[in-house]
Amino acid sequence: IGEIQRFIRDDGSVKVSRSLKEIGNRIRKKKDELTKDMGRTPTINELALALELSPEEIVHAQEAARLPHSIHETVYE
Amino acid sequence: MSNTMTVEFSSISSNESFARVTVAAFVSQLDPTMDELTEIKTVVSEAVTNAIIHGYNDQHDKKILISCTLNDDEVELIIQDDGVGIDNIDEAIQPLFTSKPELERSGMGFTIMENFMDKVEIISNPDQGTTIKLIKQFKKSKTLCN
Amino acid sequence: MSNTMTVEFSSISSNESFARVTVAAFVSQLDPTMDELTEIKTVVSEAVTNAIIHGYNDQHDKKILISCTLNDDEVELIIQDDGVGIDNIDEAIQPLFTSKPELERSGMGFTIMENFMDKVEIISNPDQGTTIKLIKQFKKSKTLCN
Ligand SMILES: Nc1ncnc2c1ncn2[C@@H]1O[C@H](COP(=O)(O)OP(=O)(O)O)[C@@H](O)[C@H]1O
Ligand SMILES: Nc1ncnc2c1ncn2[C@@H]1O[C@H](COP(=O)(O)OP(=O)(O)O)[C@@H](O)[C@H]1O
Ligand SMILES: [Mg+2]
Ligand SMILES: [Mg+2]
Repeated sequence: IGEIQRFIRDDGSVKVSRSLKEIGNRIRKKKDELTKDMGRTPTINELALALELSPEEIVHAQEAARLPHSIHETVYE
Repeated sequence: MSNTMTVEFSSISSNESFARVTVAAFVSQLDPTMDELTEIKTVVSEAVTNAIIHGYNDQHDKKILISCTLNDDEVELIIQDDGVGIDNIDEAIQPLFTSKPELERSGMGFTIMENFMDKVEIISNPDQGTTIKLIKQFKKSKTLCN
Repeated sequence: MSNTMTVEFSSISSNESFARVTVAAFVSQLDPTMDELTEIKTVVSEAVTNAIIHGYNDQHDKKILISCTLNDDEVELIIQDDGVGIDNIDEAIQPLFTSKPELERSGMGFTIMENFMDKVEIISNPDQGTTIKLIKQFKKSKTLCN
């Protein structure tokens, strides 16, 4: 189990599907927050600025968060 | 000066997601709102799914072409397949019309495109494939927060 | 069966990050690690920047072509421009060599490509453009989770 936890915490060796999904969740929260604050949905640059990510990273992570879980993750969770 | 990209990819359903990211990343250069971006991605999904399941009847070795041009606050999107084509376009665009009810299709693909885009043009003939041209204008001022 | 995409875009520097994410989104279908994905994205940046500033001397109306093929756990990447080409490839790939020291280029582009990829092939001639072919193998999924 220690082995597995180390594998999960070491960011670089984590599978893309998992890591992007975590970023995807942060994006969703921040987007809701900004929408409330501004009274409209943020533009992609406004969101990127608030999250210190590039607009392209946001697009990629948002998509990954939307996809069904891979078998890989189901086993771990 | 306008900025253009063209992407061609295999008619595999996992590429639908790739197509969404590619178009959304390109269009992001115009700084759309997240809602506008979602609309664009939904339209890409609908058109790419149509190309795969209707145009190519789920054959995986075919190609789908998307081309995207940015002009000021407008995006032009062209989605093209070389599949079976559409016999009766007027019928195809009717809300709820689907030629594949057995697949539990909603028949709302073209209706969604017309709702989310400012202009939709369908060029299609039996055995000559299908080309969908779409234009969307982004709202200029996101004034509230300046 | 292999999955392929080809993307062509204007030689504008803002398209560099578009190219990065397009390749990353396509390659993500193999579910590599974050490290492997970062390496691929870095290589795309280096090659696209080279095409823009060296190949096309910052002319914005030219085209860059990227093609990407997924086979099992391997990705093949081809990045192509129709620019000025490279006269002396042996010299160009030397670490720290740059023909544009005035731009504060590091001269490390090709070295980075060789470090991050399993195979790098450069096909280039003066006035015939430059084609970079790159292959990377991803580590087979960690056995623990099969
Ligand atoms: N790319 C295409 N090639 C061939 N036929 C198509 C294509 N796109 C749409 N069609 C036809 O138009 C009909 C309506 O499309 P749509 O509104 O997306 O509904 P659905 O996909 O749910 O059937 C389809 O059922 C199909 O007959
Ligand atoms: N696409 C290209 N077209 C023409 N020349 C190129 C291209 N890519 C690289 N070169 C040449 O190879 C040299 C080394 O490239 P690189 O290692 O990326 O270093 P840098 O870009 O920092 O100069 C460049 O300075 C340039 O002379
Ligand atoms: Mg449909
Ligand atoms: Mg370089």
